[in-house]
Order: sequence, then C-alpha cells, then structure tokens
Amino acid sequence: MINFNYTIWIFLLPFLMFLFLGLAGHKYFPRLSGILGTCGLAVITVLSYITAYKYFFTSEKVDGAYQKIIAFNFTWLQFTDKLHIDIGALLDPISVMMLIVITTVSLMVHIYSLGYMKGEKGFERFFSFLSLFSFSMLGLVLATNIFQMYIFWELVGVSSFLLIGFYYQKPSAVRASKKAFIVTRFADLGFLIGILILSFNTKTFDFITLTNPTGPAIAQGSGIAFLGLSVMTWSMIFVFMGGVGKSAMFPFHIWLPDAMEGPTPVSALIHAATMVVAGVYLVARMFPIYALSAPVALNVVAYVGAFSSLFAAVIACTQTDIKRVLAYSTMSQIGYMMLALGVAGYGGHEGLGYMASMFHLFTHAMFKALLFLGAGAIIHAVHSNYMTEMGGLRKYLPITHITFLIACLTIAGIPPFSGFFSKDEILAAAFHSNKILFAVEYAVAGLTAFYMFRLYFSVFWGKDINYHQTPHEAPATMTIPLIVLAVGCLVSGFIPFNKLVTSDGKILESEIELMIAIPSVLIGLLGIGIAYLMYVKESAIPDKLAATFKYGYKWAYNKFYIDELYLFVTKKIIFRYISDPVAWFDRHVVDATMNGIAGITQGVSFRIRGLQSGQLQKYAFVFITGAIMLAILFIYLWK
Amino acid sequence: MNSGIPLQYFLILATIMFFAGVYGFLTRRNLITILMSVELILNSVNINFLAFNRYLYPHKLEGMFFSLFVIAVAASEAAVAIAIIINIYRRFTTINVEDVNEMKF
Amino acid sequence: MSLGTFLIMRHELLLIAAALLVLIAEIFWNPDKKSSISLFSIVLLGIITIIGFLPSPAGSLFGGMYISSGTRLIMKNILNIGVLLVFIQSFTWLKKEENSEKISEYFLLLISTLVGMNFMISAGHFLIFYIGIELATIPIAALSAFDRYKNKSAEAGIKLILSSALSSGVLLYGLSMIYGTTGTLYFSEVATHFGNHSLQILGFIFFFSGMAFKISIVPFHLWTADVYEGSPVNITSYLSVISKGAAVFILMIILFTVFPVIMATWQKTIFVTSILTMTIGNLFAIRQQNLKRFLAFSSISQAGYILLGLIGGNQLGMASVIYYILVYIFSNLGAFGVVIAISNATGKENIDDYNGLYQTNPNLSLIMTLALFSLAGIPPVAGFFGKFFLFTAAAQKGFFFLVLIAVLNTIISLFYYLLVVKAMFINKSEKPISMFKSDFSTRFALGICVAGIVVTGFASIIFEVIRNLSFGV
Amino acid sequence: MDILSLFVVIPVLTITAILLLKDTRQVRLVSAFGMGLQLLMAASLVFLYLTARHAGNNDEMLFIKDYLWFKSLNIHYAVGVDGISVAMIMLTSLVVFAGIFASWEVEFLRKEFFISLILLASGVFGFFISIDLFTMFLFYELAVIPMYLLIGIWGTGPKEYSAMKLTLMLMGGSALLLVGLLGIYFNSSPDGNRLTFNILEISKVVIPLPDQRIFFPLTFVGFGVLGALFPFHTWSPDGHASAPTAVSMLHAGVLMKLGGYGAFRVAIFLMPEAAHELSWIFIILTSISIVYGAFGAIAQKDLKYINAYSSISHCGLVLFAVLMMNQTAMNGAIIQMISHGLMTALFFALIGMIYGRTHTRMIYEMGGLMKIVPFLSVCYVIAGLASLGLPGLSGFVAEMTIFVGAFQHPELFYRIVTILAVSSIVITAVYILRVIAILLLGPTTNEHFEHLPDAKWFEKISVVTLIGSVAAIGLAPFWLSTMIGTSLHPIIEKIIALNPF
Repeated sequence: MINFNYTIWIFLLPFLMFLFLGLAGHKYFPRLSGILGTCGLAVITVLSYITAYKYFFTSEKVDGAYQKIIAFNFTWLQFTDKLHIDIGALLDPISVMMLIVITTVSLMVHIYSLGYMKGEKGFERFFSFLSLFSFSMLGLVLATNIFQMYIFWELVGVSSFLLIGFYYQKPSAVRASKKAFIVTRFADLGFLIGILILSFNTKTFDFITLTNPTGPAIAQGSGIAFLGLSVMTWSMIFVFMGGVGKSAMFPFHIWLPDAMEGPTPVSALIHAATMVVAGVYLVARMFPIYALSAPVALNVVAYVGAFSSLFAAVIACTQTDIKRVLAYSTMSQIGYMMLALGVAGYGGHEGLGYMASMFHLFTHAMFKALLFLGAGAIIHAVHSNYMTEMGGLRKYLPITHITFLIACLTIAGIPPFSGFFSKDEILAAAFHSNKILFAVEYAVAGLTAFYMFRLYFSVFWGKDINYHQTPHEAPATMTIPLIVLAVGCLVSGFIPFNKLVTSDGKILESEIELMIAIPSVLIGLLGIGIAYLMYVKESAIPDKLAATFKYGYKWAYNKFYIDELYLFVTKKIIFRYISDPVAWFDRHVVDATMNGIAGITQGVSFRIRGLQSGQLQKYAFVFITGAIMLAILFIYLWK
Repeated sequence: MNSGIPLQYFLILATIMFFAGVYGFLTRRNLITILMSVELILNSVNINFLAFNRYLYPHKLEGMFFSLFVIAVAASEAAVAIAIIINIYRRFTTINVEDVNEMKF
Repeated sequence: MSLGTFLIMRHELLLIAAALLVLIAEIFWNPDKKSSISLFSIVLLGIITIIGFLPSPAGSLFGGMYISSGTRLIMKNILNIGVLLVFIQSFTWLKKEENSEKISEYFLLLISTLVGMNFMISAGHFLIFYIGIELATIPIAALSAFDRYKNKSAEAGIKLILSSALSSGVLLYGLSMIYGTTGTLYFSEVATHFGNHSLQILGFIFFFSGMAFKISIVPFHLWTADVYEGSPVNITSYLSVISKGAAVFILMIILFTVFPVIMATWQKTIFVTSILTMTIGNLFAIRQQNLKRFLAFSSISQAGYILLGLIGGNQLGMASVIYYILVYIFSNLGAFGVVIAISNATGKENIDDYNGLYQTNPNLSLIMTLALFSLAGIPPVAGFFGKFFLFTAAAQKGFFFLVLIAVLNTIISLFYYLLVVKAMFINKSEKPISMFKSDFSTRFALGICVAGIVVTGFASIIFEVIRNLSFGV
Repeated sequence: MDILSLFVVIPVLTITAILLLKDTRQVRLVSAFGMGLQLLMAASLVFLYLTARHAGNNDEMLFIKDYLWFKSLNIHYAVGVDGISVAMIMLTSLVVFAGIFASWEVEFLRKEFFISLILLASGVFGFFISIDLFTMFLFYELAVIPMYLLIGIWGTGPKEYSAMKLTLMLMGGSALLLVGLLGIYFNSSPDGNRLTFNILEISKVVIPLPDQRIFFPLTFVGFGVLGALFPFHTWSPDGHASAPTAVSMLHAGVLMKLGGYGAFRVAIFLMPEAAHELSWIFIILTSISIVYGAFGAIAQKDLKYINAYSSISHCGLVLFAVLMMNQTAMNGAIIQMISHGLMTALFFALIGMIYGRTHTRMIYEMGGLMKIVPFLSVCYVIAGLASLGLPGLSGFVAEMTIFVGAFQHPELFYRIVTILAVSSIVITAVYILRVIAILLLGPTTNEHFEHLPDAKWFEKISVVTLIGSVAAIGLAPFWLSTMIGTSLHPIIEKIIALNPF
C-alpha cells in the first residue's frame, strides 16, 4: 500500500497561494505574483504526475481492477452520526486522470497568462483567482463524498464568477459573470436537492459506499417510488441537473457563450478544459448508481447530451465571434461526452461508452485549450473577436497557425490526431446501444468539422485585410504553451485508456472498428471540404445559403432566442410579477394592517371623546346609568 | 311596638325620594337646586335607615346614629358646596350648571 | 380602657394634633413669617411619618368600630410617605404671594383629609368608614377650588363636590339596603349575615359604584379629568395618588373581609369594569395635550390595572396591590413633581411645551422618563415589578384572558408615555423651556421619588414584608 | 461575584464610567475598552466552558449561580450557560465590539448614544445568561426599550415613526410572551405548591397538553415577533432603515436572535408536545417568511431595506429549523443565528460606512464603488458571498446543516416544505449579486464620488473583526457545531421522548 498523504498539498498549496496573493499581493509584489503563482502550480503539477505514475503503475490491483484509495480524510462538519461532510482525497482512475488534465492545462494557462495578462491592472488579482480556481477544481475531483464535491462545486462556480467578471468595470463582463453565477446556482439547487434526497434514503454521503455496485445504496435505491419513478431516479435526475448547469448543457447553456467576456486564458482553462467538464465528471463519479439503479436518469443524460451537441453545433455554424464559436463547440463536445456516458453500462464491454467519454474528456481538454489559447493569440494580435475583421493571418502568425490547424484537425476527428480515437470510441458506443443517437452524433461530427474549418479558413486564409497595425506573433510565454498542447493533441490519442480508465476499473478490450471509423473520417473530410469551398474560394455560397434558409439561419444566429426566453422569465415573471407584488403586498397589506390597528385606536379615541362633555349632569347621568346597568347585569342576567 | 304603617310604605317613599333627587340632579340647571336634590337623596337614605332600624332591629340604634351622622356630614358638604357656588358666581357671574364647562374632552 | 390603648390609633391622634398645631401656628405666628409655616408642617408630618413606622400594637377600639392591624398600618404609612412628598413638592408653589394668605389652610385641609383616610382604613364599622371617606373628600373639594381667581379651579371644585355628594348618596343608599338586610353595620357581622339575596347584591352594587367613583373606575370616572385639570397641580397629584390609593385600600379591605360570600359577583363586576377602565382610560389619554389631563387619564387606566390585583381575592393579590400603590406613589409623584417644577417656573403645562426639554433641562427630562417608564412598566424600574405582580396575582386565579387584555393595554399606554418622551428627547423646538434651577425642596422630593422608583423594585424585601402582612379571602 | 454576572456588571460599570466622564472625547475610548474587556471575557468563557466539558462535566448547564430574589413567588436571579448560550454570548460581544467602532464618529449627544447602546447590550447579555424566566423576561424588555431612543434620536429618515412602530410591535410581542410565561409558571409544578420560573426545573415536569395548546402559541409568537415571524415582521424594514449603523448592527445581529433563542429555549423546550402538534402552522408561516423575505429583497432599492428583508428571510430560516425539532436542524438553527448575526452586522456596518461617504443608500444612485473604495467594496462582496451561502464562509455551514437536518424529518410534508426553503438560496443569490453588480461593479456613475476616502482605521477594526469570525466559522465549523451539538442532547432527548422519531 503506497502512502498518498502528500496529496493534501495538492489542496493546500493553491489555497495558500490564493490567500497569499490575495491579501498581500497587491501591496508588496504585484509583478512577481505571476511567477509565484506559476511556480506554485508547477509544483502541484509535478506532484500530480507522481501521483498518477504511482497510482497507475505501482499500486496493486485486486483481481485486475484499480482500487479506490482514500489518500486522507477528516470530518469537517458532523450532521448526524451517519451523515457528515468529510474533506479528503479519493484516488481512483478518473480522479487521477482529472488531476493530470487540470494541472497540465492549468500550468499551460498560467505560463500563457504571464504573457497575455502582462501589464493588465490587477495582474496579481488574476493569479490569485486562478489559484483559487485550481484549489476548488482539484478539491472537486478529489472529493471523497458528494457533499465535499458540492462544496468545491460552489467554489469553482464563484471563482469562475470572479474570473469572468475580471474586468469589473466593463458592464458586459459584469452582466456575464452575474448570469453565469445565477444560472449555475439555479442548477446547483437541483444538485443540492438531489443530495438531500439521496442522503435521506441512503444515510450516507460517501462515494465508496454509494457507488459500491453491491452496496446497500444501489440495492434499496429502486425501492420507494414517488410519482412513478423510484426515489433514486429522482435524486439522480436532480443531481444531473447540477451537472447540466455546470457543463452548459441545454437548457442551462446560456451562460457559457457570455462567459467569453472573461480574459481568454480563463476561457481556455475554466470554460473549455476543466470546469465545464465537471458535470461529466459528476455523472461518471456516480456512474454505478446511474447504470445499476436509475436507468431512466441515465437515458435523460444521453438524450440531453445528444440534443445539446446537435443544438450547439448548429448555432456554432452561424456565429462570427471566434470565442463564441469555440464556446458552442465546447458545449457540443461535452454533449458528446454526456451521450457517451448515457449509452454506457456498468462493467464489461458495456462500459465502452464510459471509457470513451473519459477519453474524449481528456483529449478535448487538450485540443480545446489549444484552440482557445490560439484564439487568444489571434485576438492579442488583431485586437478583435470577429472573423469578419480577420483573414490571411497565416503569414503573420506562423506558430499560432500551425498549432491551430492541428487543433482543428483533432477536433474534426482526422487520424492520427487524438480526437479521432476518442470520438470513434464514442460513436462505436452509441452505435451499439442506440441507433438514433448514433445518427445524431454522426451528423454532429460533420457539422463540427465544418464550423471549425469555417473558422480556420476565414481567419488564416481568405481575403487579406489591411490591418492598421500589422499583427505580430505572440511572445514566447504564449507560444510555448501552444506548442506543448499541440504535441499533447498528437500523442494523447495513443494513451491506452481502455487499460487505465474504465467503469469498473478492469481492463476493457476494444479496438478501432473500421466500419464506424472510416465513415466518421469521411464525413469529417466532407465538412472540411465544404468549408474550403465556401470560405477559401471566396464564393457567395454562404450568403446564398443564409438567404435561402433565412429563418433557420436567423434563429440559429440568435441562438434560437433561448436567452430572450430566460430574460423574459427572470425580468418579467420573477421581478415584475412576483417580487414587486410581494414588496407591494408587504407595504400595503401587512404593514398597512399593523398601522391600521394603530389608526383604528386613534379613531375610536376621537369618536368617544363626546363622553367627556364637561357637563356635570351628563357625568351624573352616566354614573347613575352605570350603577343601574351593573345592578341589572349582576342581579338578573349574570347571576 | 308596631304602628299602623307597614315598612314597605317607608321603603317606597324612600325610593321615590331617591329617584326624585336623582332626577332633580340630572335635570335642574341651577346649582343650588342641584344641591337641594342631593339633600333629597341623603334624606331618602336617612328614611331607609330609620325605618329599617325601627321596624326590623329595634333593640339596636345603629341606623339612628348613622342617619344623625349623615345629616351632619350633609350639612358640612352643603356648606363647602355653597362656598364654592359663591365663588363660581363671582367667576362666571352665573350659577347655571350648563355654563360651567370650560374643561371638556 | 387605659390610655395606652389609644396608642392603637396613634396615627390619627398625631395627625389631629398636628392639625391643631398648624392652626395654633396660624393664629400666633408672626404674620410676615407665614411662609415658614409650610416648613413647620412638613417637619411635623415628617416626624409623624417616622413615628408611624415604629412598632405598634394591633387591636380594636370602640367595640370593634376601629380596627388596627399590620396591614392597615402599612397602608397608613404608605399614605403618610405620599402626603409628605406632596407637602414637600408644594413648598415652592406656596411661596408665591397669591397663596401666602392660605398656607396654613392648605396644610390644615390636607392633614384633615389624611386623618379621614386613616380612619377610613382603620374602619371596622361602616359608620367610621363613612365619616372617614367624607372627611377625606370634602376638604379636597375646597382645595381644588383653591385658586380663587381661576375659573377652572372653581369649576373643578363644584364638579368634585357635587358629583362626590351624589356618589356618596348612592353609596349610602346601598349601605342602607345592606343594613336593612343584615341588621348590622359592623364589618365582621355583615360578613356573617351576608347571603346572596338580590337586595343585598343591589346594595353591594350601589356601594361599589360609590367606591368606584373615588377610584375613578369607568363608568364612574368622568369627573376625574376635569377636576384634575382644574385643580392646582399639587392637589391634582394628591388626588391622583393619595385619595385613589386610600380608596383602593379600603375597597380591598371591605371586599376581602365583608363580601367574601359574594366573591363570584364582585369578581365579575371587577372583570367588566377593569377592562372598561383600562381601555377607556388609555383611549382618552392618547389624545390629551394638557399634561395634568393626560396624567389624569393615565391614572384612570392605572386604576384598571390595579383592579387586576383585587380580582383574585388572594393574598398575592392584596400584596401586589399595596406594593403597586407604593410604587405608583413614587412614579406618579415623580412625574407630577416634574410637571409642578416646570409649571412653577414657567407656568407651562402642555406636552408641546416640553419639546427639546432634554437639551435645556436634562435632569428633569431623565426623571420624567424614569417615572413614565415606571408607570408603563418597563424594567428595570419598580413599575415593571409592580405590574408583573399584579398580573401574576390575576393569573394565579386563572384570569389569563383579563391579563392578556391588560398587557395589550399596556402597549397603548406605552405609546402615549413615549409621546412625552419623544417630545422631551426627539422633538426640536425653536423656543424650548429655558434652563432653570429648581430649589432644594423640589429636588429633594424628586430625589426621593427617583430613589423609590429605582430601589423599590430591586429590593425584594419590601415586597416580601408587604406580602407577609397581607391576607386573602 | 460569579463569572456570568460579570457580563451584566461590566456594561453597567462602563455606563457609570461614561456618566462620570466630563470630556465627551474619551467616551468612545472608555466604551471601546469596556466592550473589548467584554470580548475578552467572552473568549475566556468559551475557553473555560470547553475545558469544563473536556474535563467530563456533563451537566446541562455550567457555571450555574442561583440567588433567591422574591421568596414568596420563588423568583430567582439564576444564571447558567450551555454551549448554545456561550456561542450567543460570543456573538453578542463580537457584534457589540464591532458596533462601538462602527459608531466611532457619532457626534450628536455622544455620551447618551454610547450609554444607551451599552445598556442595550447589557440587556442582551443578561438574556442569554439567565435561566430563570423572570430575569430572562426582564432583560428581554430591557434590551428592547433603549432601541426607541437610539432610533428616535440618532436615526435617519422617518425615525419617529419607525422607532415608535418598532417599540410598540416588540412590546406587543413581549406582552403575549408575558402571558405565556405566566401560564408556564402556574403549570410549573404538578402539585402546584412549588411553582418556579427556573427553566431547568420546569423542563423536568410535563405541562398538561390543554395548557400547552394555549401557551405555546403565545410564547412562540411572542418571541417570533422579535424573530421577524411573518406577518409580524413589518417593524424590521422600517426600523433597520431608520436606525443608526451600530443600532442596525446590534438589532439585526443580536436582538433578532433573542427571538430565535427564546423560541427554542422556552417555547419548544418547555412545551414540546404542543410544539410538535402545532408546528405545521408555524412551519408554513416561517417558510412563507423565508421565501417572501427573499422576494421582497429583490424588489428593494434601498440598501438597508434589502438587508432588512434578507434578515427576515434568514431569521425565518432559524425559526423554521427550530420547528423541525431534531438535533441537526436545531444545531443548524443556532449556527444560522450566529452566522447571520455576524453577517448582517457586517452588512449594516458596511452600509453605514458607505452611507457616511456617499450620503445615499439608493443603489441606483451609486455605482462602480469597487474602484473608489476597494476595501469596503471587497468586504461587501465577502459579506454578500457569505450571505448567499458560499462554502468557506459561515452562511454555508449554517444553511446546509439546517437543510440536511430538516430533510431528515420523517413526514413528507416537512420534506417538501424544506425543498421550498432550499430554493431560497437561488433568490438570495439573485438579490445579492444584483446589489453587488449595481453598487460596486461597472463604471463609476457619479463623478462626485471619485475621490471618496477608503476605510479609516476604526472602520477596518470593526469590519475585520466580523469578517474574521465569519471566515473562522466557515472554514472550521466542527468545533462550533460540536459545542452546540453536545448541549443540544438533553433538549433533544426531552423532545424526542415524545416525537415519533
């Protein structure tokens, strides 16, 4: 048994870094803080690679399955004797894999930001927030129990809020950050309710107990039914709601495109590689329950994923802001992962989808981070987000160009790049379980290739625009991460995921199925070709298409008016038709009643003042009548 | 030692006197008359006491004494009252009770 | 019948002696030193008050017509303290030259009322009771007409004398019925002969109405406000505290000792009247501007609270009533003391005149606030304890509904007390009452009041002593 | 002199010291010293308490001192603390300490201001230490009354109206309470000859159910008025809006907790049967005030009103949890009291400081303060995050404990209501972020505000004290919740004895 106690530093270091930079940074070493943050993260990266090596290659397996290892664990808050929040680190294949992803991408982004954010106001604030995010994200993936996950889930939410709103004087950024926080918060409400239901029925938060395939949780899960579905299903659906929010699945996706208001490195780290896949990770973490105890919930996962991927891909074809295009492609790729989980089963060859999803998560982190960082370099050079203001950049930004191309090929699923392998696995899994979903994903693969190369061609090729100052290649601090990630895209496809990360920890035999792989490559190439025809050949096809499918195009361009719908619900319903009436009611009914009582008292006291008329004889009359009344009352009526 | 008149007569007389006094107190406008009607009330009380004493408890004289004291007190009361009435007349130049209502509400 | 037995009625004898001394002083005193008569009588009463606290034998005189017991003694002492305070407070007022001719009359009359009250409290027979009550009332009528040149004063006098005459007429009528049905006027014998005969009930009701008039219980209260407003402030304070207190004492004694048989009836009576009294008193007090009138109505509602102590007919009830009267003397005289001081200095008696008083006369405002809080029953001052015990006494007999009404009424009363506080502390005024320094007597009296307000509550011994002396039905 | 009574004595001594002062400039120093001493006392009390418990002292109450006061009525001056009251005392001394520094710049009638402030504090301390219903009630009213002068004299806006309304409504509450207490008193001894006000003794007897049915609502509502129970909460928005900074801090931070504390220590602890029978009514009321308060806060434009309504919502959560009547929920209720106390005090302190600079509390008249007064703004953001329940700050701990506890209730109705209450966290997020976005972020709207000064030293002391405690509870909740939890055991046992669970 290997000692993993040092993993506690993977928590503590970034947290200390956050406090340190946050409290002292702006006073004492504003410039240095970037270096400090990066070094701190480098250390963590090394630690996590060591952990990964030790876990995968030196820890002993039990009948061929990787074991879940509790590195350390202490009670943070005791609710009841059974229910208590622990803070700890749980090592199993997916969490270790996530460690690698997070630290790698995060390190790249740190280095990149050294150049990108140079001279920005609040440089040290930026890095302290980044550290906060790393802390929360690592805590999330290492969580030993669902409540710890919720805690860090909230924390990544807030750090994303802080980073999106980094330019806090820019109204659009403020609005975007607010939106992101509230939307995810609403989703987290579902998560919390899910936790409550789950814990009420299973009397535990602990992942190992919960996800033990033969454990009590799964066994009694399908017991009590409520409104037709088993309690466990309900709780899983609610929990998944949280995932939907964090991973920007339909219908909670609206915050992601706006989140692009944040600095580009942030988009690369949080809104492409790490935080947005938390939802996928959550479902993967609870996977045994989904697969064995709540199949309905698992179907929900699959369909939501599929729909979101299609939905996002369509929108992505129409956007002109490159970061928004990338945002939608992120959404669509995550839809892939969700779908893959949704079609998977527990254990054996059923678990293919699970493995594929994790695999795609890994590769996606690489190429999407690369795409964003590349986009960052482009924006850095051109000072604009819009493709329409770009073109022929390949001669100005050679490195960016190459790396970007690699990324596009990867996402389009062209061998030998990593995207090909992971996507192929997903398609295979879908094909074996559900033909409709397979068809959808197949189409989406084509769309993906199309819109990515639409982006690529119109930025790096196409018409040559005369920029008022000639764009120049980014500094080394920015290009090195690009290159590293590009290499990642090349090699990560050959990592034997089927041996490392599987639903039940055992090795899963799977090989490329040509009858699925070849068509997927073909449709990828098809998409690229169309994009080439439309955006390199200077043709008028796009406009024609836009003209012919006028309404479809308009709808897609306006993201199918989902934002407007939300705006209507919040502004009109919540504000105007609930809270304003509540406030009115409080002032004019409840409060008025209280004041009314006082008013009535005053009024009565004014009415009866005639009694005190100042006439002696009236007084005497009242006296006598009073006496007689009392006499009558007590002699005859109330004896 | 019973005379011809039964007790009830006295009681009825006293009651009538009492309410006559009250009526006077409530209706008369002249302060002096009001004072007189108070005397009427007190005298009705005296009659009560005396009659009860004489008829029901002849061996003790509590009622008698009591009525004596009532008369005395009534006299002193009247004295003070009249003094004040004189003062009222000085101040208001009237002894009509209705005009004596500077203070009200 | 040795001379020593007269020690039993020490209080009354001493007071009569004092009255005579004041009279003699009036005759033989050097005319230009008249003002020092007030000092003389204050000292006299002070001595008497102190003597009153000396241990004295309990017993009865005149074949049980006059009874003296620990309870009655403590009542008398409490009254003595109150009257002493009133005397001291009126010192400054009497120094004015329009009163210089009538100083000794003032004291003479007040002392004689006090004699009357003492007799009334010691009564063991309705005759003594009646003489006492009249002796306690008629001089007050003269006193409220004391300001010979004020219309209001004269009006107050006539209203008081006539309506009190009527009330005593009704009371006597009731007594005559009780006499007719029981054949005696001794408290003890009446109690034994009393049944549930409707004529007796009628007699009781009339008797109660007469007493209710003295305590100014609704609907027999209407004279109160006018008389209080018209009389000189000192007389008002005397009326509102001493007369009321004495009447409450004797009513309580009579209810507990003479009418235990018809307890159910008088509980109902008190139930109805107390609710009426509290509510009506408060409702009228809300709108008052003149402070004397304001305090008049507040004292009416206070009477309503006091009735809560009576209704139980229990030992705790009697104790809490006596205790509350003591507290009430200090609180009300404190409030009146401030009013007197200010009306002596400026002649202002309206609440609006008090705007911004704290800026100019902080001490007076603080004393006023303390007194009002004590009246409203706000801790930690004595009034809180007094009210609490009253309510406890009522609750002990299960009158929770009545207690609820009472506590809800305290909120209204708190409202108008706070109006005065607001005037003094919060309201701004362009011409507030100017800063003035009141003389020693006023400050002395106020000092005693404040000490009483603060100490009486915390020093549980006072309540314990009273409770050990008091008794229930 | 026992240690607990010192908590009443020290304020009194401080007041006398202030009275003796000639120079008004020293007043605040003296009061700061006195309350600092109080804070130290509280800290040492916590220490003593924990050591005593650690030494294995398992009495229900510790440091009990009992002086007979009114013999005939068996009224005692009895003090004693368990973990809950210790926690509340700590909270109070923190808030008062911060309050003194927050009102450092009061000029008008400074002496009187600090005197009434400390008088108020002494009332609150007395309430928390006393275990005799009579003294408890005495201190309760003692704490309420100075509020009138504090708001009426030093307040802003329609201060007379608000002060009068607040005082009368709270007194109305205490009126109902008084009847309830008398009811308890006269049922406190089965044979009726050994009546007592002592909570511990009363808790040994079972009050007959018919009486409980009458007196539980009276007592609960009586305390509930102070705990801003719907529909008796309307004193709170006006009162808080008109009150001066320190008073809002104390009132929302501490005084409203008297309601929750009393509701559970007196109403539910002594009359659990009726509580269990009638809880559904009050559960409905409280869950109304939770959601209602949050929605009300969304519509407000005045910072203080926003916080007043959010206080209604949070305090509703306290009563809600108390009524769930199980260990976890009640534990959560206490933590929520403390957390909300600190949080809302922090809020009002910051609002006061901002108001002192911009002279407006209307959020739409301000904007982009983050650039101008970074310290205050960052603190405001922290307060906001705490109040919307961000992990690592106290709010999260409290709310989660409440929700988990409440959801353990065996009856479905209560669980569904709980879900309703849980939904309030989203609404909270909405209005908190709305304020932060309008007030602090974005471009600076009003150029007059360009050169406002940031926090002064005393303001920093006041704010940092509170933030420190909020974060401390948020990061290391276990000791607090254990301290409270152990003290809850006897209470829970008494309740559980008759509950079906």
